[in-house]
Amino acid sequence: MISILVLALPLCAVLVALGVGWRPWMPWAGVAADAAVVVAGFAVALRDVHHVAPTGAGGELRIDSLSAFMVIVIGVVSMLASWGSVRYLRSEVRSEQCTPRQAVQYAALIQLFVATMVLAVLAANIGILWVAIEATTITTTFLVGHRRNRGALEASWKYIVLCSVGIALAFLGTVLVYLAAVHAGGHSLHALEWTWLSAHAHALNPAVMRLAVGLLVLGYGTKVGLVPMHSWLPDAHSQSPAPVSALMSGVLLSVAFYALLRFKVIAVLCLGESYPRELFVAMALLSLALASLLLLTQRDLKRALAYSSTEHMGLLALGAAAGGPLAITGVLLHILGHGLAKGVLFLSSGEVALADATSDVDAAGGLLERRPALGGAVALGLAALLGFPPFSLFLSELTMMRGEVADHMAWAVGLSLVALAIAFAGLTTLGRRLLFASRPGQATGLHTPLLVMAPLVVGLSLCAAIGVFAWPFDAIVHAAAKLVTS
Amino acid sequence: MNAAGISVWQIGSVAVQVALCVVGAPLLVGLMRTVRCRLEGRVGPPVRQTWRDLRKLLAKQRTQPEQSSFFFAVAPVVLVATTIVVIAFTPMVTTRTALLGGSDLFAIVFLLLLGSVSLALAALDTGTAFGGMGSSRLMAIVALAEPALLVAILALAAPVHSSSLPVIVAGSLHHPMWLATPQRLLAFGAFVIVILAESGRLPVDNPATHLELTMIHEALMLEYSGPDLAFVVLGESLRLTVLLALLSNLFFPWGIATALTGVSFVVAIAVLAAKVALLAVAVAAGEVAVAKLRLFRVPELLAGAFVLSVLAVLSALVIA
Amino acid sequence: MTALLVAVALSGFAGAVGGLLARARARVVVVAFFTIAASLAALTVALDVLRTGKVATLTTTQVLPFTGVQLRLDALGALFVAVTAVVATAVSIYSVGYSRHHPMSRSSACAFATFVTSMLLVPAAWSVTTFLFAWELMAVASLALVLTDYRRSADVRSAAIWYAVLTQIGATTIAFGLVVLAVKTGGQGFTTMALHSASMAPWLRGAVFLLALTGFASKAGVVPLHVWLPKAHAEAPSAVSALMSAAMVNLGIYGILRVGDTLLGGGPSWWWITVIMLGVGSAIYGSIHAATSTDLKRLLAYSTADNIGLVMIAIGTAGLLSSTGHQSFAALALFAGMFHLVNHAVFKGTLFLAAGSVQYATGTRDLDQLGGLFTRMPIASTIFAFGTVAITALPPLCGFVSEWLLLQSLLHGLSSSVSVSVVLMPLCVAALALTGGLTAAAFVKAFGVGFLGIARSPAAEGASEPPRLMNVGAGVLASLCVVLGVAPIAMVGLLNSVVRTIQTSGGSIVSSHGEALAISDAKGVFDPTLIALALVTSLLCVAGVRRVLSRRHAIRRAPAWGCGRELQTARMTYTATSFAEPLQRVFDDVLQPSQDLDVSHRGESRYFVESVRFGTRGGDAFERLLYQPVFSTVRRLANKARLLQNGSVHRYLAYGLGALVVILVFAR
Amino acid sequence: MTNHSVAAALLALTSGTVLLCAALALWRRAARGIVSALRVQGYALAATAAVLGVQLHEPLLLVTSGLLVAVKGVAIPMLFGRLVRLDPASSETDPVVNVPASLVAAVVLTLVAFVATRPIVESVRGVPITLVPFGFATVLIGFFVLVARRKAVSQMVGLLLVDNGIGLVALLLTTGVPLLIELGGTLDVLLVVVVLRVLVTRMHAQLGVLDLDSLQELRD
Repeated sequence: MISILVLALPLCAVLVALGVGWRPWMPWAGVAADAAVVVAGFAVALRDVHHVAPTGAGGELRIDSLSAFMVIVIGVVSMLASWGSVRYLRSEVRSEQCTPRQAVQYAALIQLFVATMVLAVLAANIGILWVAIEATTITTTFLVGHRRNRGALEASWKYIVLCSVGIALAFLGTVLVYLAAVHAGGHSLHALEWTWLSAHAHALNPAVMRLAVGLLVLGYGTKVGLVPMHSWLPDAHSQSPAPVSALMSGVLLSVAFYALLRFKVIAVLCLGESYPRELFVAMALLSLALASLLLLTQRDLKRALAYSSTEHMGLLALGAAAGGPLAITGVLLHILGHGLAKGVLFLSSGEVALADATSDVDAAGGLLERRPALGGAVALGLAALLGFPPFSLFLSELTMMRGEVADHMAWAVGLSLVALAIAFAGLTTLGRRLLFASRPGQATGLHTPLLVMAPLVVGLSLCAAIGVFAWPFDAIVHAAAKLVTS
Repeated sequence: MNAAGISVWQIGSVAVQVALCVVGAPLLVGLMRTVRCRLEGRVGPPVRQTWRDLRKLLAKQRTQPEQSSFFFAVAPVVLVATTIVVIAFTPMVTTRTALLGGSDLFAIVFLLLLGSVSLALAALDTGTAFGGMGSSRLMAIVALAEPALLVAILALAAPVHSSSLPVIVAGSLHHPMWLATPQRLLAFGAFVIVILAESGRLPVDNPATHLELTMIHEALMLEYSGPDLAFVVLGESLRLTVLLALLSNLFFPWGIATALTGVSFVVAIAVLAAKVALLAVAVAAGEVAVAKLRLFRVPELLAGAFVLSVLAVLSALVIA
Repeated sequence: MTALLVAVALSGFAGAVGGLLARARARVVVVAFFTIAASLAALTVALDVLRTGKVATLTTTQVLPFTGVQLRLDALGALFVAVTAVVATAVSIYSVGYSRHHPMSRSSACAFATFVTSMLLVPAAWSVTTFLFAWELMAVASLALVLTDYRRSADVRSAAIWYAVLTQIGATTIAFGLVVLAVKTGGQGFTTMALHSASMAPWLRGAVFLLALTGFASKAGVVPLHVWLPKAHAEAPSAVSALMSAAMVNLGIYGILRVGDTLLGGGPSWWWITVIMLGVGSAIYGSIHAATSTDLKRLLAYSTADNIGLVMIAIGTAGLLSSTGHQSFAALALFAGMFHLVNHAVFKGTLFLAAGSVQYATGTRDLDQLGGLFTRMPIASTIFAFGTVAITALPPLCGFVSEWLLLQSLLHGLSSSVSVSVVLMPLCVAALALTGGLTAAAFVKAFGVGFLGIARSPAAEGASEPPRLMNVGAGVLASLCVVLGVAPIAMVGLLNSVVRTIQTSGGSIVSSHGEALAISDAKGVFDPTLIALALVTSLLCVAGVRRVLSRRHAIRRAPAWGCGRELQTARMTYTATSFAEPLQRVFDDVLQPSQDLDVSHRGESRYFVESVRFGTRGGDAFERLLYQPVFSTVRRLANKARLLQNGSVHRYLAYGLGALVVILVFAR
Repeated sequence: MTNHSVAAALLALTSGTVLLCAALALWRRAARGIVSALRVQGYALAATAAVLGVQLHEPLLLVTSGLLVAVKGVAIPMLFGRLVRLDPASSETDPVVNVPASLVAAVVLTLVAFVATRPIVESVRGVPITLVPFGFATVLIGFFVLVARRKAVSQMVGLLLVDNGIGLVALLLTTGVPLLIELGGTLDVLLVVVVLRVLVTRMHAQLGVLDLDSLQELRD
């Protein structure tokens, strides 16, 4: 029941948007719906902590503690993004950058997008999961292209083509899994269920599964933004409206990563530790290396944030490659922390872009002087992203590192640290240009509206609170991690 | 070694040392000047001329450059006072000195450095180009002489596991054979160079020069006159004296009193005076034979001293 | 004691929150109040631990998910906590005065309290996560503080980047090392790690040590990882530089001791030879740069590298001697190192705060622009003078005592008949001596050129005494220079308990003998109190004599002699640049300055010169020869990588097709 | 000739047609020709489903077959038709990889597909399974069309070739995934094509060309 409820919440917001048309208060419906998603996610997660069996709805939807955790992640980041959308839509409509009709379309699509992501994590079966992830591509393409200019067009083309191909490969992988499942005695939809697959993983044909896992990792890896199929990411993130970038980077990548996490468990059960690990490590290290190098010379704020997402996804993949309880705990916490930090940064970048009509850091330089509050938020966001305490990314990165070393991956950790150092240098240089280098004659000390600051402050506070206080995520994450620990 | 065991003789020896040096130091400088003059074929002033000069200077009015501060005035006092403390701490007459807690070779080096530093600061305080020049050159030489000096001390201290002066001297007395060992000879060489550099003698600096571009010590004290100059001159001569006394007791310790008796004290004082005078004459004679080095060649000389002292340490360890 | 530890954390973070929320005028007072409260609480705990030897612990699982917080303050940590607490107290007082004309911003206020608190917690952290949490908090807070004056110049920003990158690389290697250690020993609590580390493979232990050493050395500013230090210390506000130089860099040393000795339980000689060599390099390189710098705070920063190098020599010697079985000599070296560390904190804190007063009064820290300050701001100058005497290791202040102890430990190391020490100890003594001499030159320059003589600029001309609280803050530390120098026996008990946590069998090799220091196994005692007493007596006597002899006339003020020229101007005096010239010439090969001589002639003539400009720029050779090539290589690689992202969707798809083919063919 | 072998021959024929159409799409330059290849491929796929349905007496497969005809044979080519009319002269005059080289690449990719599917074919025996390499080869060639062709329409076709290849694999290996998934998947593909069409229309409106080279502004 609850899973249908969770799914229905954002859909209600879609209906509101379509029903009432453009009103300045209309986007708040989305915020409310997403907040409700968070509450529902918490309810399930805390219930699961106390060992109540997972529930399903008609066999196709199923909510266990990992799904609940992902629902929380989706809910929290979507809430921030919707909150940011309120301001975004108002200013776009006021400045006639978009028509009210487009605004309604945007509001509806964004909640539809949330709904598809929720569907992906609630899917009990890998087919539904695939459909849901493909649906996220379709809903977001229009969001990416919302601005309807040349850049938006180019970005959405690349986005949809690359992601569709990737997702198609994932479908091929899914087909192969189904083949293996059918030969292992499964039939029809039942054979595609997570629970069934995990339970019968030993019986699956290894030759088929090897190929399937490779295709799945490459396919869903596209959506995660892992090298070599990452190229859509910087373009899409830099061209879409800031709240959409926040959502895509903050949760869409993680939702796709969630699929990888689940498949990895089955792959390890069927094929043993080494093959899936090699795949994950290879893609992780490639992502880390390329993203960190590209970060170093990056002058566009949103592209930089996009590459930083690739880098963080690389970190997650490395953690997933290890697969031990510690590493997975770290991975899950990192998903949440990264979503929050990236959400905050993308929302701020939108505000920078609104004011300066650019996301080129040199053009937008001197933020800390010009707009102290916004600059402060960006500085803290960057600190969070770079893994400084008290933000939770510090703890999650450390935990992942501990897990990886414990799972005999110290060499990979060493390599990843080199990349991290380069990425650090890149982001700090970028931060320096953005925050400090002001030009003479610019107005300083401008006020930033509360509506803009509120989601940023909430996001940063949450990110810090999660990193400092044990309750409630200690228990929730542990319970969730147990499900995908090999 | 605690306070209760200190005898009158020990306290007396400190007093005698200080008095002897204060009275004798200007004479020693006079002696060196006379020796140089004679060797150069001149008559030269009498030995007691230095004291006469000092008396004359002390009677004059004190003057101070307009821009200078408290440091200019205090530096001569610090110079003399630190050197007197060094004299008091150095076991010249007896190895059983009363001020054992300060009678440490390293401590003495730092005390002497305090004097140099105060003079260098005073020179900068005058606000003239000469002051700065002298100060800069002095500190450059000090900076380079330090390593040679401390490593040479290490060579002497290593065999007795202590840098305490009485212990080193007593060690040499108990083991006369040490005196002829290579490490001693090498350390002696290093010491001599460093002492010449520290006390501003040839070939590092010419105490008799008045050519601005070459001077070091003279540039430092250019602004001093009257009683202050007297104190600086006295301080410089005290430094030379104590350094020579140190040299003589470290390398030729014979005659120093090891027992607390009157006879040995008298003998020790006489022998000390003779040794120091002899060393002074040797230095003066040597100065006639060498020319002053270019300032930028001085580091090479000091580097040579450093090499000597390192070799001294190495041979000390190899032999031990 | 646990309650007090809680109080430290709560009060400190309350200060951070208070700084964030308080109104502009009250901000600094709120922050100072809370940091001083935290510091005093920490000092109480630390002194109690040092005196009684009983550890203070605090464990909770409510804070920090997955692991919880584990604090345990033993004597080693307590020493560092105590040092930090004292310095932080003085700096807080100073900051209140400083903020009279430079109000503290919200973020600085928050960062200040966070910085102090995290520094107080780092030495108490007793698990990997807790430690790294505090460590990184310290890094980020100090980074924010370095950026306080970011509006002033681009140098501040670039300094911050250097600091951020190097400190982060350091933190990363520390984290990696500690994590490997934790995993291999099966627990992330320090107790478990210490218990099981002996069973690890030697190469792994070595790797862990090297990783940790790299990280901690970069925090401590050890050459060649020091590049951030002269930049950050120079550009940060002086109060922050004081905190960083007097408290934060110490924690690098703490880390080396904690990991090397407690967690890994000591190691083979080569570990410690590495430490010694780093120390020697750092000491010499730092002192050469200090002797030739003309920027007052850069000079102080390089001298930090120098002094930390000396401490590294000491702890390296301790480790080396301990690994070869000379526990008591090792204990002496450790004692000396820790004493020097405490002294360095005190006098470098003094110097940075006094330098801050100068900058406050004149707006510059370029020695060539200063001069004549002693008559204009006597109290601040006197404070700097105390620092100068202390750092130059002149009696009777504190530097002298620790320098003596360092020399003693090397002397004993020399006689320990370990073959490697035959080569190393003379080298160390030479380094110690050379740095001693160069430090003297550096600080004669700093004080003589900066504070004495003629004012060289209008700014120096118009200088006046800073607010009283600034002098009070700096004065607290200056008076400690005297106390530690005159009565070092006060430290003997405390330092011995630190030494005992590491050299368990070494015992207390340094003991107090009356008011003198005595070293067991060695003849003779050393009595700084006696030396101080003798100096003061002698000074008074000589001054008295001069007074008696020259009382007939008043002192006459006259113009200085200027080769016959009447007018003395500031342009004629020696500047810091010219003062350092002889040494610069000697150390040309190390400094590698770039010089340019620019002569323009008058008219047609070759003989009449219109003007001559001579400039030398002395960058850091390591920056140019080590860092820049690495950076440019990475940058070149990054530019190559950009070609991969050329915007063509076909190319992007080709990457995918390639990957698909690879997976199909190789992953079968 | 048994029923079985007839079915096997028919399956080989239809799957071969699917692969052949992919190669044709690579070979032809004119947009219209490429779209026709796609249409034929859609029918061939539907035929494969139908043959399998008859052979295995699986009515659901016949439903699938109908669905495939409707979507891949009729709806999608229709959607393309409008696009082709937008730019009647649209033709791959200057592909990224020229046609002869593309055909060589297609051969190589087909080999890769055969190599890659060896383990599956060997470990899971059965008649339709042996035809799986055709599917894989179609996927790879489709992918190659995406890489090698400059026109927006060609790239859309490439995407659909990949999809059809996967459809073929699904049919041959498992006699079709569960209908719900099939429906979802087909709907998704349809939506993707719709979305792409909207984008192409926008591209035409904004840039006046349908050449993907004009989309190279976002880069590092």
